[in-house]
Amino acid sequence: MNVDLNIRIHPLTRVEGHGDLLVRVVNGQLQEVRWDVVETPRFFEVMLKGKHYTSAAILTARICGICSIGHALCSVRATERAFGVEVPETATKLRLLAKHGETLQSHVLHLLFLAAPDFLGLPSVLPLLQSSPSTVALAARLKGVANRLCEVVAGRATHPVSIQVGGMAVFPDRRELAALKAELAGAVKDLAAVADLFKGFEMPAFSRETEFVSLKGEGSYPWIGGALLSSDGIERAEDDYLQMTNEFVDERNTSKLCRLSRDSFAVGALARWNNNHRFLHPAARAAADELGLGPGCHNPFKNNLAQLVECIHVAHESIALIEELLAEPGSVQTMAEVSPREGEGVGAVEVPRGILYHHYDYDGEGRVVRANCIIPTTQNNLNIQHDLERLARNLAAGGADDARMERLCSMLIRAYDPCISCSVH
Amino acid sequence: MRYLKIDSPRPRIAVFDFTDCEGCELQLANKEETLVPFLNAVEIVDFREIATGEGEDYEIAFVEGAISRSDEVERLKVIRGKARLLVALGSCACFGGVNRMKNAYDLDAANAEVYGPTPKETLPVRSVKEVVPVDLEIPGCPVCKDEVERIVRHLVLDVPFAFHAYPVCVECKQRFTTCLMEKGQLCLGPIVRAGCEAPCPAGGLGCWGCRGPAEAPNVEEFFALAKARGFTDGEVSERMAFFGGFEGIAAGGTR
Amino acid sequence: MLYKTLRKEAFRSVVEAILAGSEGVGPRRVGTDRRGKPIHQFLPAERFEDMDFSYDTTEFSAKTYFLPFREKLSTYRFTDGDWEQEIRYRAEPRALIGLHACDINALLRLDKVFARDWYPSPYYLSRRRNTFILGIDHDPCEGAFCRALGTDTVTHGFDLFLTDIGESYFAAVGSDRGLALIEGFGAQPITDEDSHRYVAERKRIAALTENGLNLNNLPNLLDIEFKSPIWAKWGAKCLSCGTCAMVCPTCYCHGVYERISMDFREGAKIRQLHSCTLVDFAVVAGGHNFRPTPESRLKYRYYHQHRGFVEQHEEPKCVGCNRCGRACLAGITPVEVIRELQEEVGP
Amino acid sequence: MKSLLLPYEITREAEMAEPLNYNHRSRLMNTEGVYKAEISSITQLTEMEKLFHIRILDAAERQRFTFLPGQFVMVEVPGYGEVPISISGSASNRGFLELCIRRAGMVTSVLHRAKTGSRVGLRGPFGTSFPVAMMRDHHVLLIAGGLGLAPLRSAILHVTENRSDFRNVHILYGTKTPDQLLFDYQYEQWRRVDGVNLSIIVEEGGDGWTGEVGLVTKLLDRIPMEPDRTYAIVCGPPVMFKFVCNKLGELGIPMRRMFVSLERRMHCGMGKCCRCNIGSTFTCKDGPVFDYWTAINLKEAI
Ligand SMILES: Cc1cc2nc3c(=O)[nH]c(=O)nc-3n(C[C@H](O)[C@H](O)[C@H](O)COP(=O)(O)OP(=O)(O)OC[C@H]3O[C@@H](n4cnc5c(N)ncnc54)[C@H](O)[C@@H]3O)c2cc1C
Ligand code: SF4
Ligand code: SF4
Ligand code: SF4
Repeated sequence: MNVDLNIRIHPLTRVEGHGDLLVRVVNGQLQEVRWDVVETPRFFEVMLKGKHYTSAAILTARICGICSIGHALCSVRATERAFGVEVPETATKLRLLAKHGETLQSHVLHLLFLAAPDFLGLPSVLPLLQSSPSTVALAARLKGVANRLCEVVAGRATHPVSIQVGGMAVFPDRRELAALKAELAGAVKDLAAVADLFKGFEMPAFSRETEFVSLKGEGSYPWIGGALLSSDGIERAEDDYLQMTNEFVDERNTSKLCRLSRDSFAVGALARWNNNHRFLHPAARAAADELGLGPGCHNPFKNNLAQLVECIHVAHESIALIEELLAEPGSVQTMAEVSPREGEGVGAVEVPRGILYHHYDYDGEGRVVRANCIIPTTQNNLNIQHDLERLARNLAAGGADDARMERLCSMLIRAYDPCISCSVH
Repeated sequence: MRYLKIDSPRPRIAVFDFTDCEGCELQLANKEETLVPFLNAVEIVDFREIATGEGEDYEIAFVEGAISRSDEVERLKVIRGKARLLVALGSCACFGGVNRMKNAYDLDAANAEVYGPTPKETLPVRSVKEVVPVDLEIPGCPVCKDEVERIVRHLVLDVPFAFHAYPVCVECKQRFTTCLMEKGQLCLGPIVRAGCEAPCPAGGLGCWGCRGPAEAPNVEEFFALAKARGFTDGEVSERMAFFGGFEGIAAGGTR
Repeated sequence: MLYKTLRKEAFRSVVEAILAGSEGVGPRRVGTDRRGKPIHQFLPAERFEDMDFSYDTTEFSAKTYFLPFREKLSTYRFTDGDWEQEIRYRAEPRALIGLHACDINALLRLDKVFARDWYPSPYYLSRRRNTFILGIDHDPCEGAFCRALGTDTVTHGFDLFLTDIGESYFAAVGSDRGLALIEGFGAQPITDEDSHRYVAERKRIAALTENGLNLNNLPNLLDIEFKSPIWAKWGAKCLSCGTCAMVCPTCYCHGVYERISMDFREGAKIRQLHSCTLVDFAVVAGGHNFRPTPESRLKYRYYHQHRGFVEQHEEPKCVGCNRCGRACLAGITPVEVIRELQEEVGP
Repeated sequence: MKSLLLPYEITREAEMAEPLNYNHRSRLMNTEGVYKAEISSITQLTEMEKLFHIRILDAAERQRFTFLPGQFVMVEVPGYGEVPISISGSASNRGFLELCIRRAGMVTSVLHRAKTGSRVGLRGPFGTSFPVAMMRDHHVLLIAGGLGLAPLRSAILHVTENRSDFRNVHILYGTKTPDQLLFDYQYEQWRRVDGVNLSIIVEEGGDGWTGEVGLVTKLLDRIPMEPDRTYAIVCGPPVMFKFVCNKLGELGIPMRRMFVSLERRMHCGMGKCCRCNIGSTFTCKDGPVFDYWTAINLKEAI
């Protein structure tokens, strides 16, 4: 059966930001498939110029409303490395806890609000309000815990306030921390329910050999800083991030594009899983087994499962972190002295959608001379394009109709959980 | 919706975003205690970030983000044409937000720096009301969900809404936050509109003014007292310019 | 009033007994100000060590334990077209430990409004009734002018009030529950010598507190000097941020607002502290503002403290703690304003 | 030490029996309890004003509820707020209260959207009243501008219902334009009461207006005065009663026989919130009705 298809989605829904999908099939032959990022550019790197180091994290948090904590963490890390600041241990723990809050929040949003409707054949989560209120309540509950974790630790869930150069500005209220610990125990149960839900979802059978890039785990599942690792065996220091990204600009996209050993590479939960799964909490690994997520997975749709596995990991690790924090003495230091100096620093942080890099050059006054930010979705964009080409070709050859083509292509893009406004910062 | 024997149809709303981080939209999907009733109180006909489907028949349009490209201007005008009520959501929409700082740089040079030989279209950043008339502005970076909920309840019953006229300091007191100015930090709280519940000072960060000026702020005295505490006029002005809310308000205290 | 002495060492046991029996609130150190001085707040405390009784003053006053910033007055439950109102004003027992005289005097001022005037407030009364107050005497704090207002000493309104007289505390016992408490820890009847020591100690403190300020003429002065240019001068500095009233132990101006739940099934009536210095204090529907300038609002605050309240209750509302002066970022301090007002007319 | 802090239940009975040790027995009442009342009828008076008939639901409470002309009630729309509204109706009416409400802000807008049968809360009555007892055997001048007729109407009804108690009665009413005139359907009725003179004036007449044009003060010129036997009640915006009272003063009426009703922002009605404070006076409990001498002595009153 030879079909003609002409699919144009402008813009794709249930993703963060504006991206267009175009698929053209003539006579069962794929003519063109395009993933175009059309988001309005914002020029953060330019706006950073001349800014005082104290405002860099506040500004860059606004690159993304979903992973603002990740941006803030990455920004202060770059600055601290430029100034040679040693962050107090307690602050490091608090930062990781905030990071976990964000990972949980972002993944839950993606899994249940954005991705799940595809698997349930619904246009959005809204119809679920009527048909399955308990699922919506479950999602809301999980997001609630995650947001509260961010609020208690970082002061606010979106655009955090306590993450500052030198450490964390305040130690959270202990009663609230203790309450969160109990809530997280509930979240672990809720996540089991989510896992049950996802077990029932059919992940499209699709796979394409891909290079996966993430932070390199050393003793623990990596989130903040450290060496960079590709599944093709490339390893680089944090400072050498440019050699892991090789950004370039093309005509169509307002987002830049990246490549490494191959035509493109992928970052995100699946990359982290493939590169570092052995460091996951046992409960998370067990869940992966049950969900059918194995090591060396090259099916991008299973990024959803990797995210779910990470949720379980961070929930468990957060409980442990809170226990450690509650044992700290009342007068514990969370801020180090900061004295600005000329120099540059790089920060790399695993945000929900993959590795994020910030790189600042400072003058002696602590003002930014030059800045560079490389966002996960920027790194994924080309890989999405390549995956789409393969998927569309397969589907066209298999005689898929409009609806099926549109649905699976959209689902594929969504599986990457792209953060488009982020990528066009 | 039926309350006190007053029947109100669920208002049909749509959410659109422009140049921004989508953090404000995200707040609409936050706050689990009330999320379900919130989504039930209105009828969402278009909300790209969380739902597929483009309804045209909305009454209330929430517009998030600043305007910085010609296609955005066009899209915004279409929205204005269809909406009975246009609500600017968040500081980007209300003031231009952090994006407004872009206007201080040469755009061609900026383009060359970021995109090299393939520059992208970009216009000086404008707030929504600089492009089309706006009926209601909800400031905040991000907006405070509690306040949005309150506004939506007023929209449902179609009764006027009033923002707090007073500055953030009031809400600091309410939270027992020790004044950061007392501790030696700079904080714009005394001249910024309350309503956020002062999360920033509580989290150890002086207010950066994301909600824009309180009613009749005493900007002149603020510069003076900041100076007395060792903060230069430049530092204060830089911070006031951060979210664009104080555009046109200088040390003289007038717009 | 009954007086007793209490051994110094027993103080800790008394406090611990209070903490064992109810929620305790006391002065806690929360940070250091930009000049390196400690900042204190009245906050819930679990252990004796949590509190620092050598504190000078607190940033916020203890009024919040009687007039919280936000308080639910009643709730509503809606059913189709109808509703039910529910009112609750039950306060849980609580002890305030370590209040100074000015703060207890401040409570007496609030009593006049909320317990003794027309329409006593059951919400306030419930908190007042259920709060045990242990006061302590202390050396005067910087900038305070309690002596001029006679609020450096306190005669009632507490359960126990302790003055350090060397080996022991001179304890004024204000209630039967206060008596029961210290009797359990070996309180002794006072001797003549104890009284002498007490009087000497009060003299010493009084001398330190004296700052030459005389407020006798103030109520009249405020009326006469209503159009004085000094108001314009201080008004120009005022930020209209309400901080002075928020930290003041006696400011009680408030607003009442209602909230409805997102599902329109429940409502609540909430009282929230406001301040006469905030811009919308006297705005009415349609936008007319009866006090449109910072000048008029600041003046009104002084007028209410030192004249309006006198007309209503025969004494100023202010207790001279200078919290407002200390907290004001613009540096408007009551002593300075009052002195200028007095100089305006000449000595 | 358990007995130290036994929880203490605040009840009216306990407070009366065992008052706080402040040498004082507080008249404790449930300050926030409202009468539940039903909007039994709504009349659109002008574009901005509606007249609401409100009936307290509980029959016993309804019987007990009495007020004096000039007093106000706090009307609560649960979930939205509470506003002070003067009682426009007659004090002799026990069946329902008449409230004339202008759509001004949030709460009044909800009220304007309310339907017959909607249930609201009532507290009160609060405040001072017009000196109807003192006015006996005197000439009476009742002067209103704009919405000022809302509170004044209770005095008008009292005077017309008890006509024999008073000597000459003049009612003067002015608004900006004819379509703002409140209760116009009742003018005929008031005019017909023996010896009651009603004059209406508008600032901008426009087409079709055949009546007087100008300010209310203009009407005063035509009234024969016996100043030492006259009481005047003036309700309206501050600018208006300033002019009117000055004029009345010129005509020889002593300040203590002129009464005005002041308006300030209010949040409690009980002299607690201070929002209605003028100088050292609470509009809600020392007012809203003040004699003019007191009013001009209040700082910032006029
Ligand atoms: C003694 C007295 C009698 C009144 N009688 C009437 C009357 O008979 N008819 C009538 O239409 N109006 C009357 N008003 C005015 C009426 O109270 C206001 O129009 C009303 O409070 C506006 O409330 P809102 O919520 O609609 O406006 P918003 O502007 O939303 O006001 C919010 C809140 O501010 C307070 N407030 C605002 N304006 C006033 C005001 N003018 N007076 C007192 N409080 C205010 C109220 O607590 C109100 O809930 C009277 C006012 C007073 C003081
Ligand atoms: S921290 Fe800022 S907002 Fe808070 S009281 Fe101080 S100046 Fe005001
Ligand atoms: S404290 Fe200031 S910066 Fe923070 S949310 Fe409030 S207005 Fe915005
Ligand atoms: S007015 Fe100032 S000095 Fe007086 S009691 Fe209040 S805070 Fe203290």
